[in-house]
Amino acid sequence: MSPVLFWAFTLLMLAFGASVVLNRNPVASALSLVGSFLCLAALFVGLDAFFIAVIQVLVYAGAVMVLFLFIIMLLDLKAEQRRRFNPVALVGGAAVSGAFVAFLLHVLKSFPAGSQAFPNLGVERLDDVRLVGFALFNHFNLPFQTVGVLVLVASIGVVVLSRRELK
Amino acid sequence: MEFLPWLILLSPLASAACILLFAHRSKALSVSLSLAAVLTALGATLALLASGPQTLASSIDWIHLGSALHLTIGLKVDALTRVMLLVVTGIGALVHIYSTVYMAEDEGKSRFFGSLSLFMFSMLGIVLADSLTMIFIFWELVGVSSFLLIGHWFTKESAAKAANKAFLTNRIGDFGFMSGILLVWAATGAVGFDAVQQNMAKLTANPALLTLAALCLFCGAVGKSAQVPLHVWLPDAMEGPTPVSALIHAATMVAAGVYMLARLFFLFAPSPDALTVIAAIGVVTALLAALMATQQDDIKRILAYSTLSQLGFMVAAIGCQAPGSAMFHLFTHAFFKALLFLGAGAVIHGLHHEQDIWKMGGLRKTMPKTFLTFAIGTLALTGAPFLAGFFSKDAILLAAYNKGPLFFFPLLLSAVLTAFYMTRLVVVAFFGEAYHPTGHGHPKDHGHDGPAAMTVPLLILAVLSVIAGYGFFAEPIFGHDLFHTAHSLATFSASGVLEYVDAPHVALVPMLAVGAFVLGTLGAWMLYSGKPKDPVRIPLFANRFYIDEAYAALIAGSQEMLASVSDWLDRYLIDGVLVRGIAGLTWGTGYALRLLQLGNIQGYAFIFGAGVVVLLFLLNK
Amino acid sequence: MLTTLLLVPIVTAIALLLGFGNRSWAKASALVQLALTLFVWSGYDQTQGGYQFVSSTEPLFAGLDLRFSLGVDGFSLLMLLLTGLVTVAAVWMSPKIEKRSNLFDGSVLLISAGAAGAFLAKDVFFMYAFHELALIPTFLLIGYWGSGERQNVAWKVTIFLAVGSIVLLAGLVDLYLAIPVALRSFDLQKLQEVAAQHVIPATAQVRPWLLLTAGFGILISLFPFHSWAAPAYASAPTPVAMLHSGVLKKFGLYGIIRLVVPFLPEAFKQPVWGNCTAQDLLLALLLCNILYIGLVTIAQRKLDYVIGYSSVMHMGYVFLGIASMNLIGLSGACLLMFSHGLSVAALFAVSGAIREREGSLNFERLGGAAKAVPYLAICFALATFASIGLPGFSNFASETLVFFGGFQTGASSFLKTSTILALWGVVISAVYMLRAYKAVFLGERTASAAKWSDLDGSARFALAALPLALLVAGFFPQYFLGYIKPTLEAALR
Amino acid sequence: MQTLTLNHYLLASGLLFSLGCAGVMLRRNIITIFMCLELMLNAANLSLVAFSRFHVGADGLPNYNAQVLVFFIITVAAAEVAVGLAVIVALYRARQTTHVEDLQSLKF
Repeated sequence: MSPVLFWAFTLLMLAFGASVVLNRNPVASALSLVGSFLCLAALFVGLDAFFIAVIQVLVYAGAVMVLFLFIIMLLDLKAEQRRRFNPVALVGGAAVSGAFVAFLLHVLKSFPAGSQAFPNLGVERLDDVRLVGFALFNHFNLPFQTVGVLVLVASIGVVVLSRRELK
Repeated sequence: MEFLPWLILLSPLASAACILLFAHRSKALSVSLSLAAVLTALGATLALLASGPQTLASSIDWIHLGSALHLTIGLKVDALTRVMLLVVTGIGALVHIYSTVYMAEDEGKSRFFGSLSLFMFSMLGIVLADSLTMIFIFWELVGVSSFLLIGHWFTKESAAKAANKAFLTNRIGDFGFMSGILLVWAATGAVGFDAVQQNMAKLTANPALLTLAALCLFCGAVGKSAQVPLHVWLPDAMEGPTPVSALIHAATMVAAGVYMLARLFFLFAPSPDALTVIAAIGVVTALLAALMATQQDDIKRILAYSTLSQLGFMVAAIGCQAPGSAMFHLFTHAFFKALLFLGAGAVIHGLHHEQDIWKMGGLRKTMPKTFLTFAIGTLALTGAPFLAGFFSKDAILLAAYNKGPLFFFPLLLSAVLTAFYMTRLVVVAFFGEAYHPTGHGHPKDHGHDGPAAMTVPLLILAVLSVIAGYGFFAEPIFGHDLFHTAHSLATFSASGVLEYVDAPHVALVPMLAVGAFVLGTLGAWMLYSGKPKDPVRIPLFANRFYIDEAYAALIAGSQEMLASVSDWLDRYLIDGVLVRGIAGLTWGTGYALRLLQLGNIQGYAFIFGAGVVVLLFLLNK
Repeated sequence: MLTTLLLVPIVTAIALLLGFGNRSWAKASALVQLALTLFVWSGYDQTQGGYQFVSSTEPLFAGLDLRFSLGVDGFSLLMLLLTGLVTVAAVWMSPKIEKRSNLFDGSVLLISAGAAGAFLAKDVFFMYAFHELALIPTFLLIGYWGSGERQNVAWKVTIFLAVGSIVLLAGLVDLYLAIPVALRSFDLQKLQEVAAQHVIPATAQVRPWLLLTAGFGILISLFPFHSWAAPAYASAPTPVAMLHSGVLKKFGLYGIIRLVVPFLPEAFKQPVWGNCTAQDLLLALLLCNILYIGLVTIAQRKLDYVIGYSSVMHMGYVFLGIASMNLIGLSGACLLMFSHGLSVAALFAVSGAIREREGSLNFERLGGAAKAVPYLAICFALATFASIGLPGFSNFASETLVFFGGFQTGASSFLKTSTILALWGVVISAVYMLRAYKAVFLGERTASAAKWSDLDGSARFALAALPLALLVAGFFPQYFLGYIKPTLEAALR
Repeated sequence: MQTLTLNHYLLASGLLFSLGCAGVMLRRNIITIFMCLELMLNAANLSLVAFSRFHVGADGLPNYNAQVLVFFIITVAAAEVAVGLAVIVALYRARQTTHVEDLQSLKF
């Protein structure tokens, strides 16, 4: 994947991320989130992780964001009116994320492996889905089953939580 | 013959136990039980005396812990024990007979006779004891029985308080006694009298320890025989019924201290300064008590102080290295003092519990028998020539004269005072006209002699107090050597053996004694005959030198203050600081940590983030 | 035989807790326990000494010589006799309970079973476990049926004793680890042999000594840790006060004599702080116990507080006996544990009875009770004279032994002076006990005292058994010392 | 534009993560916070995939363990969103607000 594409998608992703954070209107931020997911999927494709890219688009952009939008519609949220913001939280939050970024740069500078280019693959056509499936159902079969159970539990939880008490 | 001492000791115990366990419901049974016990004891003593002067000894194990400690309950009968046995059982029997009448209508009668038997048991235990620990055991038992007997009418607040005071003062004396025993045992490794006497060398090697141990043991005697520092309990002990005062606070119990000093004289003899301390305390007690007695109005209190003073004489005699004369004086004093007390009891019984001498008067006519015996007792006590008191007091004055003027003259002065206050009592109570409460009109029915059971003991005691001083009577009981020692000084020779050397006979001393008697009697006669009211008031003596108040303020007050300070300390310092402090600490930390629950989600997120950052920073450093 | 002795109270307690039966069950179980104890007492062969009637299971955990084994030797037999006597008196003297009286009796029996178990156990683990069993019902009983501000007293007692048990556990573990691996065992008999070989070097003995003394000290209300004792006994219902002050407190001393004395004898000489040796520290603490708490007792104005503080004060004497570390002192300490248990139990029984009749125990409202309740007055008088060390009672015999122990040749000068100071404590105890006796029983009778009913029926014999036992032990201490001697000689080897 | 290295992707993922983190800490609407949370999760996925592609095994294939982990993350994220939103709905129905500062009931 050419560096130009990488930078384009990365900047686009960060822009969408920033708009999620800064946007007043929840629907707008939800949609910009979708945008950032799609750019991310593109990056995955750049990294030859096609199955994950598709899953990303399918699950995240498709299911999760839909759920978000559905909830936003259900709760009929208006754009937030300006509340007095308390400066301490602002400074605190900015400081912590700034610290993360500074730390990240510091680490990357001294990370030897980071500066090597990606080794190219031994095989030119990568049937990615079969390989992921193979790894998933052989080495990670137990975690796979537990995740299945987790999802079941989550759905039951959701049903219980959102049941309206029968007055 | 071996069983006799055990019989003497155990019969009163048996009667006390029976009364306590099941006889206390029927009064007659308990009276007869305790009377039988004391009579068997008297019989056994007489049998023992008749059997001649050999010493008996037998003991059973009490605590036996290998070689380290061997405490026994053992009985030892020698000349000294014989004297005391006669005194204790003799007077005990007379008092028992006397109190059958005196306590006739008292509802706590069975309890009274129970504690009387208990007292007899413990007193006989002291007399027969053969080791320091055994004498200590019965020392405390005597303390308890005097507590029970003084506090017999416990519903009276003053009686209960007096009983407590008596027990506690004795207890302070016992504290000294026990420390003395521990010191002696630590040094000599033995507790029996003979065993200690054998390894006296270990004690005499270290004179400072010897003096300390001797003075500690003397502490016990001070407590029990009510010498100066610890004398405050005896006058208050008069709260008890009169037979009790006669038996315990005149003849036997208070004499236990003197008997113990005489028994342990081999311990005191080698340390001269212990003896001087003992003599000094004896003299001070004698003088002080005599002074106090001159101003008392209650008949029993006068006799109580007179007992104190006579005890001072005996302790002074011991201090002047004349244990024999101390025992001789104890022997005679027991009889006439018991007589005086019982006489006083008869007077009180006759006048329906009237104890103030100024409210008596002219009893000579209404109570002839009591007056006669009382007069004999007074003469014997004040040292009238040819009566018992004269001989024994003369021996003590001789020993004191030998010791030094500082001891002789105070004793002589107290002899004068003794004559003075006793004659004052007799004159005011028995002579003059009958007391008119309103000054005119018919005097209330003025006393009558008690029934036979009261007057017979008085007569017997009167006879005894006349003849007790003479050799023909004392010798068979004393055994020749003891009577001889009654008039001699004991010195502790270098070879560690006690010798009795005849005190240098100075003709001056008996004459001075007679002079003292005459001076005191005439002085009191002139001053008091025919006076309705006490002509001379000396508040200092009347209030007993304010010693009681000083003690109350000093000891009781400081103890209360100390107690409340420590209670405050315990409640606020230890309980407050230590316990509440730690509890408070935990509560405080809990409170501080609670502040972490900010409530808003951002706060939590921030804390997570900050935590991660700090962690990263620390890990990466 | 011993398992039945242990099971009887436990089974009855559980039955009662579940609601079956009534107080007569509790009385029956107490009597059976006492009868069995007397049977074992007579069956015990005194000359042979050592552990008899031993019964034990296989080691419960691999690698640890830890078994559920019961066994009894002279010393624990004496303590069992004490437990039996006090339990009988406690059950008979417990007040009428309206609501849930089964729960009350069941918990009382549990306390007694815990104490009996602690003395029966031949295994350190179960000795400790049974003691803990006895502590749990105490909280319930004081909290629910106590008097005065019982809730926070119940909390205070439980926290104090829990902390004490924890410190004690730390000490036990420390001691267990100090023993070389090959010789390690939980069995008391084996431990006795191991201790005789003095396996722990002197310097290494100081820490376990401090921990164990602190742990046991808290359970026994040694000086700095004493503030839980008096309020607990004062506001506890009668049987709990009797069992706790009379029997459970002796577990701490039993533990010290079983573990600290044989294993850590040199620790007493080791310097603990500057040049003050451990013995000096212990002596200083117990002197505070005797003199300081003695003074505090004088200041008390309520009967149950006086008795509570006096039981704290008498612990000083037992510690003095232990601190002297010789046969005389120790046998004095053991006998004093037995006699103090009985005398303090009798005192609490009478004070509980008076509280049941009068409602309050402070001296202003009482007076002249001897006329109204003569039997109680006699029992209280006997117990009072026993506790102030009157000859004829075994308290005096044991205190004499303790004082002689303190003065044995070779005793350090501080030990001698502290013995003399402790001797002064006898005077202090006479002061406050007689003051209490006078305030409650002598003097004019208060109006309310007139309508009291005296003790009657079988309770008379249950209560009278305590002073009677004191008298028997007082007249014939040698018989009881014979039981204790082999244990102590083994401990001092 | 030099050739792509691992650092690039890690940088992108780091930035996205801190962006999400800032969002969580700054915004006061629960839904938005929730979205930023998803952002942070995706940043993690990115770095995982980058590493999976970076570690090429002997057989020339990327190391698929990381990708399987990403797969699990996505499933868990999905379950989490579902339950989270249910909670938010219940919360809204109870308090009629999604504003974080109104929900202070756990305050000390």
